[in-house]
Amino acid sequence: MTFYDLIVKRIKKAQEADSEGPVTNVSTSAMLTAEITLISSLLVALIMLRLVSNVLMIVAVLVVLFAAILSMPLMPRLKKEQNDSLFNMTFYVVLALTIVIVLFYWGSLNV
Amino acid sequence: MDLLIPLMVIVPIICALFLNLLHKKDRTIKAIAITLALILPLLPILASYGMHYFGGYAPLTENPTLSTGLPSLITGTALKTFHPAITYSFQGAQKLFIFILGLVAFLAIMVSLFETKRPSGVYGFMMFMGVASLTAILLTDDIFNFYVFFEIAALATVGVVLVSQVKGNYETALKYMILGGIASPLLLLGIALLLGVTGNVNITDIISSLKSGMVNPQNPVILMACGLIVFSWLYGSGLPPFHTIKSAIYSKALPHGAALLQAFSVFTFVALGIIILRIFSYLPISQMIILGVSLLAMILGITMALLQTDIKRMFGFLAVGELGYIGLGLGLGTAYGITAGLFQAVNEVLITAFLFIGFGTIYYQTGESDIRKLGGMMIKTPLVALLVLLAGFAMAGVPPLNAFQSKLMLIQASIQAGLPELGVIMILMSIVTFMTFMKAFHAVYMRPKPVELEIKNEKIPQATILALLVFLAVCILFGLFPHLVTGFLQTLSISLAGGMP
Amino acid sequence: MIEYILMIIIVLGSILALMQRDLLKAAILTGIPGASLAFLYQYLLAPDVALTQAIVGSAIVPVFIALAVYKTRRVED
Amino acid sequence: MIIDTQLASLFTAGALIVIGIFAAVFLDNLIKKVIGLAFIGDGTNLFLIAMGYKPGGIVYIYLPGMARDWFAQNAAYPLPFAMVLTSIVIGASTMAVMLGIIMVLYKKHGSLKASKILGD
Repeated sequence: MTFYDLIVKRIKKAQEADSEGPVTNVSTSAMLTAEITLISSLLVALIMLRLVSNVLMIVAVLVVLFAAILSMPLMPRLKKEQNDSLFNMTFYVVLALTIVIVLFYWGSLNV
Repeated sequence: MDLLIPLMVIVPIICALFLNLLHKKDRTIKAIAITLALILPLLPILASYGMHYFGGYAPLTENPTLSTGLPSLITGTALKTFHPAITYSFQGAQKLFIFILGLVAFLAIMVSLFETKRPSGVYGFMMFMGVASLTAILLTDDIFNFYVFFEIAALATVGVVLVSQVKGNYETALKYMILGGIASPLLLLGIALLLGVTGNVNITDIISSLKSGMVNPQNPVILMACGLIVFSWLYGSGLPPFHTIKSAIYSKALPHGAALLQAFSVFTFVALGIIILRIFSYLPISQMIILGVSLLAMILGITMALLQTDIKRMFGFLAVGELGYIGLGLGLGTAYGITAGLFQAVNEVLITAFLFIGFGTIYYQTGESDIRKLGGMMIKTPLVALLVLLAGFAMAGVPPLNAFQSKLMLIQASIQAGLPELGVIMILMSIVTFMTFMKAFHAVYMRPKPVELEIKNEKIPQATILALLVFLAVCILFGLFPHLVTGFLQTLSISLAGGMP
Repeated sequence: MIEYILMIIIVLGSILALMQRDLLKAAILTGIPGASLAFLYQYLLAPDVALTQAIVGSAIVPVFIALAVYKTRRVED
Repeated sequence: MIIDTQLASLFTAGALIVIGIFAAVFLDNLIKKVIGLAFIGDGTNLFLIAMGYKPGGIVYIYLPGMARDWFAQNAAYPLPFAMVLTSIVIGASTMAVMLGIIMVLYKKHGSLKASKILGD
């Protein structure tokens, strides 16, 4: 079994667990594309850490790469996390508020 | 022609109130609303550049007749440069943005009048009110006035969603209002902190007191204010964590309503982004946060769009994801990057409205927006299918169309700024965007038609096709002659980048 | 001195309003922080705002909420 | 007193905002959520008013017979007060719209629980 089949199998399994409709070719390939896009764009974005330090960049890219491959179907979980329930939304809103304030308060005084 | 500047805000408000009077008379509403809406894009073309001082007067330095006889306590200090009025400034960039807003509003209102069975005055009222508040948001130089119209725009958005009669619209509207109830007082709190430190709400005055050293720019209170304003920027434009609610709002509005609502959020994004850049550009962290949030919006928006099965929700997420391009342009901080970002904003408003109205014909014909239940529409409407395909090409950035020019500029700007990784991500995201579009297009137009799919309305109104053709014409025009647009934006972006070309 | 008492009333009153299980009581209790805010504005040298707040905060807002409660359900489930 | 009036009102405003955010996020009843949102708005208004307050100052009304310089130095700063007037009205109207939507939703679902109505 090749690596590709392995990924597709795991995605199908994750989709069957929580999907409302039947698992089709289109939805599986969409999920696969989303997965690959997410991981690759994250990795490319992490390369920008080179402006801070080269070693940090290499370590971060390797860590994220391994973490992503080990927990492979990321997208179903991410989709479940971004659902439409109000509690989830307000939770992330308050989280974002704290992050933004802390970043501005601490980041501008120390960078 | 200074008088036309306030008229740009007043005319849509008058239109809105007037439409509400003629509630029952369908034909008159149609004729009058279309003529009134036609004024919206015409006004900014006719108006000449300048400043307008609402309920006050020009600064004393520009107003020698008033300043004679005042005590030296006023004329001898910095007070003489302050703006004692609600200042509206109308320059090149505003001219372009208000023209585009007026065009999208005109076409959306025209399509809505022909596509809804019984055109209701309330729907038109909400749309015109939103246009008025967005015009004011783009024009104003006064941050409290900004807040007031920001709230009115949020209420108008809720109104557009409430009258749509799509299933689940009330729930989504209430969620949006609750989140707004948390976020918009925090914007006011940020304004209050700025006011407390600088004693002013006029943006030009705040900047001059920060620059001249009257106020310490590293004051923690100002950092806090910047954080709060950035947070409300996330809410106003639908960046993460607000991307789920914003895309839900688009999907619960009617397609023409959604076309207008996405224009509202793009212009709120641009206006508040410009304010943040103008006031806080001396903080390096503000640009970093703009870049980071834009990247996150792009990644989350576009990957989530791929997974949706509802066309309107899919394009809602795409609209949020495309905001990331504008943010990347603004966050780069160079004049070229900011021009590219603003150009992309103009293109995105046009193209997303084009797509919403184009795919809206499917909703109009079948009353269905789930791609699993759709198919075979190509035979019914080949012309619309072609136009929608062209819209998709425009969104992906295929050469003769407008987004190609702006995305090219964005990638060049990111390479010039020393961050080629951003260019790589932008290209990747363009490809995935196009794939998302093709997924919807294939499912709706090219698949064989499911048996149980009913066609409710055979004929698409001529007005809709006309609107789509106008959008296509503008897209091609801007694609062939990008200098038409960038010429208007250059002054603003050079001043935002700190005077460096 | 009186302004400190008002501030304490505002904070306690808002917490008390949110702790009620009877929503009609909660609606009426919303008026207490509203009215105390109006008095506090008077002490903070803003008489015109105090007038507006007295009308909106102690009359209109509680009545709106009470109307909504009357039209829906009185006891929180 | 240990802390002055201005600082104490700023703290009160902060407490109101925190209470409001807590209610809007964690309480499940929709009416309670709306009351919480109203408290956030009230807290922001109080914050603005406290910004304009001047310890030991006078109300910003120019009466005949006052010296101009003395008035300029002692009057409270009226700009935030004018802003608060607008903000109070905006808050009340937003709340009215929310309560209207809640009434419609109650007719539809027969409940006021956010987890039931506004869930997934």
